[in-house]
Amino acid sequence: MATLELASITKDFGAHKVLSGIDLAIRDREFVVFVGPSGCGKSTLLRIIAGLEAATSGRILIDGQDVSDAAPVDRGISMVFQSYALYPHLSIFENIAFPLRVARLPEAEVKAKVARAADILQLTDKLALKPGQLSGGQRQRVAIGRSIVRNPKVFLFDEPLSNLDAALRGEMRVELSALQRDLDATMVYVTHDQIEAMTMAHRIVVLNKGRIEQFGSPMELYHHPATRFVATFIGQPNMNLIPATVAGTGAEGLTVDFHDGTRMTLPVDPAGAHPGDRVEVGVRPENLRLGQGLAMRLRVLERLGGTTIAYGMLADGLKLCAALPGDTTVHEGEDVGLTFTPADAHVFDAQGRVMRRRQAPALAA
Amino acid sequence: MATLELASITKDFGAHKVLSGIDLAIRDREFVVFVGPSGCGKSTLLRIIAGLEAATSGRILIDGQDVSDAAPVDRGISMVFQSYALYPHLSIFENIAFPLRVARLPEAEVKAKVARAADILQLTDKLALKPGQLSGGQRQRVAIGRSIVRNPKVFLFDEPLSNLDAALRGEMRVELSALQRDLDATMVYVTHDQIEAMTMAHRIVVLNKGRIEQFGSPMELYHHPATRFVATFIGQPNMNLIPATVAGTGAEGLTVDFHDGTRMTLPVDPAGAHPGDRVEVGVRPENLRLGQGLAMRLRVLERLGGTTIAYGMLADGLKLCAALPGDTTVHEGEDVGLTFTPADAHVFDAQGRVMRRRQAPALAA
Amino acid sequence: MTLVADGTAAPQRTRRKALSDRAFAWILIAPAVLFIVAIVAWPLVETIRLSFTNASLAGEDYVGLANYEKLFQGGKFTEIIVRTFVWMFFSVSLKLILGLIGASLLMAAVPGQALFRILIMPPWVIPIAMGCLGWLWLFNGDFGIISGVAQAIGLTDGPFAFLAYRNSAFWAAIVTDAWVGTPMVTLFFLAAMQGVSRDLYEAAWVDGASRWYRFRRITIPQIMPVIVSMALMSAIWTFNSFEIIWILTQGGPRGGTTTMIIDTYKVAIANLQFGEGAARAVIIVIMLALFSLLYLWVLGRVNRKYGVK
Amino acid sequence: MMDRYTLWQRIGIYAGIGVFLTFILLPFFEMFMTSLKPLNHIFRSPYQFWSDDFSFDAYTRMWERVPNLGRYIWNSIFIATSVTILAMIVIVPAAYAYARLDFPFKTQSLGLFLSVNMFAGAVLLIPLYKLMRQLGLLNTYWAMIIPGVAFLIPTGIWLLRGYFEKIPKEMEEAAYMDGASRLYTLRRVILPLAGPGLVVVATTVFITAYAQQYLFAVTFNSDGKLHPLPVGLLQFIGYQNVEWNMMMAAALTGITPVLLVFLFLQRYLVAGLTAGAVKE
Amino acid sequence: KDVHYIMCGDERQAEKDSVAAFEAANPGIKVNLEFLPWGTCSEKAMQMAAAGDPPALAYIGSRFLKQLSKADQILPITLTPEQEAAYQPGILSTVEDGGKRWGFPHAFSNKAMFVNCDLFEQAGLDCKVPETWDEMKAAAATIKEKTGVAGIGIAGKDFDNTMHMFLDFLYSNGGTVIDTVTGEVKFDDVPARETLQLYADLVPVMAEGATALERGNLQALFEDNKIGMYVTGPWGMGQHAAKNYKAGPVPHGPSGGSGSILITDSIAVFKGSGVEEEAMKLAAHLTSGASQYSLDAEWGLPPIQKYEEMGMTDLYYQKPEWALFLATTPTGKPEPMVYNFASLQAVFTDMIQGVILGEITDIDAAVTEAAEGIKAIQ
Ligand SMILES: Nc1ncnc2c1ncn2[C@@H]1O[C@H](COP(=O)(O)OP(=O)(O)OP(=O)(O)O)[C@@H](O)[C@H]1O
Ligand SMILES: Nc1ncnc2c1ncn2[C@@H]1O[C@H](COP(=O)(O)OP(=O)(O)OP(=O)(O)O)[C@@H](O)[C@H]1O
Ligand SMILES: [Mg+2]
Ligand SMILES: [Mg+2]
Repeated sequence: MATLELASITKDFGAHKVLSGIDLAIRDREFVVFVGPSGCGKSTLLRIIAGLEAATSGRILIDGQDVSDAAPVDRGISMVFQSYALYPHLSIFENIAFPLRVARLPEAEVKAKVARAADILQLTDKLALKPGQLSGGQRQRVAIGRSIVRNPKVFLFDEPLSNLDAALRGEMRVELSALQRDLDATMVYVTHDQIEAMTMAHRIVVLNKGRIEQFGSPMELYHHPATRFVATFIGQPNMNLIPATVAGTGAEGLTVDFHDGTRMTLPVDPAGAHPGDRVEVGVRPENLRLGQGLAMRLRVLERLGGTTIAYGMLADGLKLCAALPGDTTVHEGEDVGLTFTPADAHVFDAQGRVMRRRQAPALAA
Repeated sequence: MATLELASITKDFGAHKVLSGIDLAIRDREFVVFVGPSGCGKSTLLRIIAGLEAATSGRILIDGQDVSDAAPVDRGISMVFQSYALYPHLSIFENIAFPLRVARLPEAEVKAKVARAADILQLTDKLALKPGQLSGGQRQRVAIGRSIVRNPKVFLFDEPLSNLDAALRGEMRVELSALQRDLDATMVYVTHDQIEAMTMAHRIVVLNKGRIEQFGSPMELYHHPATRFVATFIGQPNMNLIPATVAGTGAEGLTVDFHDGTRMTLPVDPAGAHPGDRVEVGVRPENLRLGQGLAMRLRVLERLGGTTIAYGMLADGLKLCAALPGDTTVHEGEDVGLTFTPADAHVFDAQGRVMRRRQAPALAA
Repeated sequence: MTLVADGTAAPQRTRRKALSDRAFAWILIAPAVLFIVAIVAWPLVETIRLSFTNASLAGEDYVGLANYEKLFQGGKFTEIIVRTFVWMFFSVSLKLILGLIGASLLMAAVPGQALFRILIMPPWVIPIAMGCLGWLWLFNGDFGIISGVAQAIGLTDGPFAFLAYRNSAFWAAIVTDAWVGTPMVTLFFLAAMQGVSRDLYEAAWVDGASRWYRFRRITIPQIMPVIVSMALMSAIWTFNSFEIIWILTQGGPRGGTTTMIIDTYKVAIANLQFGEGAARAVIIVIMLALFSLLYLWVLGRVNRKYGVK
Repeated sequence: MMDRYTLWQRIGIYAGIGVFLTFILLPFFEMFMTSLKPLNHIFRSPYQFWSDDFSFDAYTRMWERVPNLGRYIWNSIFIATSVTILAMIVIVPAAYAYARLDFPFKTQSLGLFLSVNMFAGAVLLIPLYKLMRQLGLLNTYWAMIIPGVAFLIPTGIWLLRGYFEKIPKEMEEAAYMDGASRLYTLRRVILPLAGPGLVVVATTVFITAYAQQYLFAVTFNSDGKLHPLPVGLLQFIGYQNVEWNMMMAAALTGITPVLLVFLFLQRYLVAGLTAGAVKE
Repeated sequence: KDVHYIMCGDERQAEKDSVAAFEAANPGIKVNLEFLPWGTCSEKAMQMAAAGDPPALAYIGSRFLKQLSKADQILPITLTPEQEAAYQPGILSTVEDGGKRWGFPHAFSNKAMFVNCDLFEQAGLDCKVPETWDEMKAAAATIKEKTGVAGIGIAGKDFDNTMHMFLDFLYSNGGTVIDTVTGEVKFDDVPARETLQLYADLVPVMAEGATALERGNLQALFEDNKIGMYVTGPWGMGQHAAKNYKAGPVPHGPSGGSGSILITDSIAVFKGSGVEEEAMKLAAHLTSGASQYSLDAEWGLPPIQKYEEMGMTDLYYQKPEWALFLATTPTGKPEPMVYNFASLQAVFTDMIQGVILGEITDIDAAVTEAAEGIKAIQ
């Protein structure tokens, strides 16, 4: 229903710069997720969009209109808090109706709107209860209910699932995705759980130290991380980084030497690399397989059924992790060889910038 | 270093029966994990083993000796609490040394033992700090440090990782597994996170409503769940359960009719089944693949990179979930067909009991 | 709602918001400020002014520091100061010790616990003057129950009037003051003890720590900040405690229970020497202020030491 | 916890509680005993726990001896209640400001507020008297209410602030997002949520106001009809006799209302102190 | 006009009636009669005056008049010759200072020695009020020895009573504190030393814990047979009516004849109330014949005025037991008049408590020091 633009937003808390130069354009009906490590400024950015916090500089536009100075209620946004912020003394009905009461809507209209929201969220039979009598997932839904009755243009969520247990979190993830589609709403969602980001987002904003590291679709981030930071942050288990030295550059890509002497040519854009440069070769655990190659001693095996995650160490002490098929018969303490397809490798220079991969998979959607 | 036996332990809180008839034999050096839904009695059982709570009836034997009436310290156990229970006013050194101070060991011995524990747990340079100055993972290690200095026969852990964030949790999981091997200790570990259970345990106890549902190795539970409860509890995403009717039994197994009319013969032990009986066929999402079969409309896709989880609905409203390869090109809203190999199916009777699978995979280790 | 902390570099709009927030805050605290300024601050200023005059029934003239000079001549006032601090020290210690013991006893999970918790409250709840009447009776040598029981069981061979001798009267006043203050101290300690995580005790118990060891090494350090807080608050109340001594002994015998506040009251109100009384009041305020600063310093250290955020 | 008490520990605990309660309740026992004795038996030694001429006479006769007694008890309650209401009206907004808003000199002014605790009313009596006279409040209930309020404000703010701080900030932010004004939020969200805190603070204020009614009443009021109970009790002191039995009976009767209030609210009070006051 | 009158003690019907009569006779004057408890009433009136808001008139210990007049807070009074003549001899001297009178005497008392005949007889003594200190000491010692009970009760608490009782004995030994004519401090003399010595001698036989005792306690002890004798006012006759007691003049010491302190309380008229004239009128009314008589009668105090000469009959004090107090009135002496009575009292209390507690052993020095203290107050 609305677009959202941020133009060079910065935010200082005293001498502490929390956000610097954030530019972002979110499309209508888009589901955008902010991820990043704790303290990187995700919540602050969301709160600036909401109007709970004033930006030190920069502008916010909703549907092309500058709302930088508008009160939250005038921006046409609503927000769901991590703690849900339900009013324990009010019934579920009154909780959901709260924004309507504030707006002094007639009773009949309030009833109708709450009934509709409750219907969407399957809360109809809980309206008379108090929040304390609901389960975590139901409370979460009440919080969403409160935010949808106002028909906002933009929904904001700050880690709405982090208080739920794993199973419920999975369930709510699916429900939220469905809701977004049903409401046709623009949503901005903050999390530090990259699984949530990957599974729910149309596009993901990776924040680090108050800056945007990358803004793109999940598959873009997975297959084409712009930086070493994004590469290690996205994907579970984390991408392995193997130090190597540039041996040469050529038409097929970059040739590197690993510490154990193996030489490999990787199909990436070697622009700017010189022989002797130190680089890091990133390989996702799921791209490693048993075979002739890096010699690893297995320390711990995690058998997840479908896959087995193998943690181990190279001779030089480097820790590696590989996701092997569930039926692999290896044992802890065993020495195994690991190999990977050169096309799956990512290469990062000393500054952590990626060298463009040439044979990356086609991007979905 | 010790075996642990529980003989018909029961526990009532007033009229509320929390545990009923728990029998369990844990081997020397075994890493046993208790899992189960919230409130099923995991913590209570652990606290009974620790001696923090008295069982209503039943006996506890450690190394064959009855310790049912012994004080915690005399049982040779140590316990790590979910909250870590560190003493905020004491330094890390004194926190770790606490059990030794209680035992009035000479200063030199205390120093040596703490130093060793700190060394194992990489806390040596933190000994002078206060718990408040440490990160979550470090605090966790201090709690473990305090439990190892006493050289207990059995280690007890109550959800020790639940306060950590996902990444740290993964790391500590590996470290704990390694520690168990290094110390050669018997460990009992409570969690409600089934990933922790699957990855760390030698054997898992699945508790439900104060009873043991199944006790076995992770792969045993994964491939041979004894009950419908265990089957859905273990494995992520959860196993799909498809209602069906028994059409007949035979040498090759059980023939069932699905609601959409499909008929299938599943290689399970059909003992006791009669045509017309209602059963549920369980299929893990990772065993579903695209193909001719169940017709599902895709609602939500979660692209995790290596795999794509597809959530959808059958024509009769049954929700299904399938883990498809990461490069599958399907779209939300699309209708797809799903199929599975009969040998991968689990069948549960109306009481939730499993029918033995005939062609289950070989069990690891 | 959160405000921009530094106004200097902030653009116009944040400043406007901050200003209105500020104004709102001031409106909210205005009534409280008004009350305090009128009822406490102004009289205090007036007291300071009076302390430089010889105000009495007969009127007032500016006399400079004469009142203060007179105060410190002869050493009698110094004696009163010392006595006040001794009285404060023992009374506060007694309250804290009784409060700790009481709270520990009331923490014990025994039947009747809830009733006992209620039964310790009356001294706090009733008018101080009435409680003192009760003690006045108790301390009576001939007709009081304490002396009576002591005689009956042969502890003393005649009546003993507690309020008749310097030492016993001093201690009687301390006991009474402790009696008035103990319930509140106990209640706060009880609340603090209930706030200590059970896990800490269980962890210590698993390690074999005895009850006493747990009390010493966990309970005490954990509630230390509350102990220190209560110590200061009790100290100030005790320092200012007037009714108790006034009703029991009026500062006697022979000045044996005259504390600074009693002395001030005697001079200012009973003798109507307002100027000299005001000088004493000013000294009390200065002493308490110094004492409070000392306390805040200690509290800061304790909080750091015991790892409380 | 399974760490049970042994028999001896149990006996020890009860003995300890017994001694402690004896100390706490002894004066009340003595007051009660005195109230039962006939006047000519009050001073009789050796100490007697019971005698045939003990009776509840004093409890009926005291109403005749001091006809205003009922009035005094009512005055006490009225004054304490008024102090409580007035104090809460002042305390609630200020506590909210200190808990939630940022303004210049916030910590300093709170410190100054708290330092009010250092001043005993006795020290400021003369200037206060002048002030009351200038305001024309002498010999009215106000003269006893207003100083009482002033000296209770700081502690009240300090206590209540703790409760307000415990209310998650998101509650307010959520209301703010929905367009609620500050007052609406205060009324519909904050105050209901701080309910237990308000009860604790109000009870504390009430009890303190009830307990400390002597000095201001004696000094600022000379209208016999307006006196609170502690001053009214002095009427049992006659020119020739002090009617101790009736005085004690009246004292015990007079403290019953506040004991009842306390009994009613003590559950909140003990739990409330855990939640609010003891955070530092 | 509103006239605020502060009266001490519990409500007195006599005073109320007199006020009512006054109001009836003076339409337009409304009297706001307030009874304040003993121990706070005089202080209260003085505090109000100090704060600039005096009552119109107040019942006040005559000992405070000098202080109030010096501070220019009260008005001198003038008595008509009949009024003056109505007072018993000696009464008016208690309100005089600097040649003016500062209050209408409104109540008056003197003291006598009460002895407990039961205890005397138990100790094997004849029940008879001792006439000299030696007899008194001997009787007290005998009672203490024979019955184990204190021979005499002495007040020693921080209370006006303590000084008053000491003065009873001082005056019964020919002593003086301040010369009423010259204003000279005469305390540092033999009679005072002897009196203080008497206290020291009595310590072993006086009621235990004397430093915590005041009038009310002594009365209770006497009633409960815990002391053999004590000094008190005419109200003792009522209080001990059920007891087997005898009363007599305060025993006299080696240096003088029996006497007692003569305490009067007065009605003082304050300056600055705006209704001074009406207040004067009311005070005069309250202290005139019938009004004054009814108060004396209700309170049971010695007659402050010569009621017989006014032609009254059937007087309460014509009962035989009153003879003692009527007879000893002329031997009484007033309290010392000083500008700061509280300080004077503090000096006495300190000295007396010092002796009782055994902290003062050098009697001479103590008396000299006290005399210095009194001079300093003057
Ligand atoms: N009111 C404030 N005053 C001062 N610093 C603040 C304030 N709010 C946040 N910060 C700081 O700003 C930084 C960013 O905080 P923010 O809450 O946005 O992080 P986040 O990315 O949401 O982290 P998390 O994942 O832990 O929620 C942090 O370093 C934090 O300490
Ligand atoms: N002290 C107690 N008194 C009464 N009931 C209790 C007590 N402790 C636990 N229970 C009840 O016993 C049941 C089991 O509790 P327990 O703590 O063992 O569950 P759990 O499996 O550890 O759950 P979770 O995963 O939430 O920690 C719960 O229903 C709980 O309410
Ligand atoms: Mg955040
Ligand atoms: Mg648990």
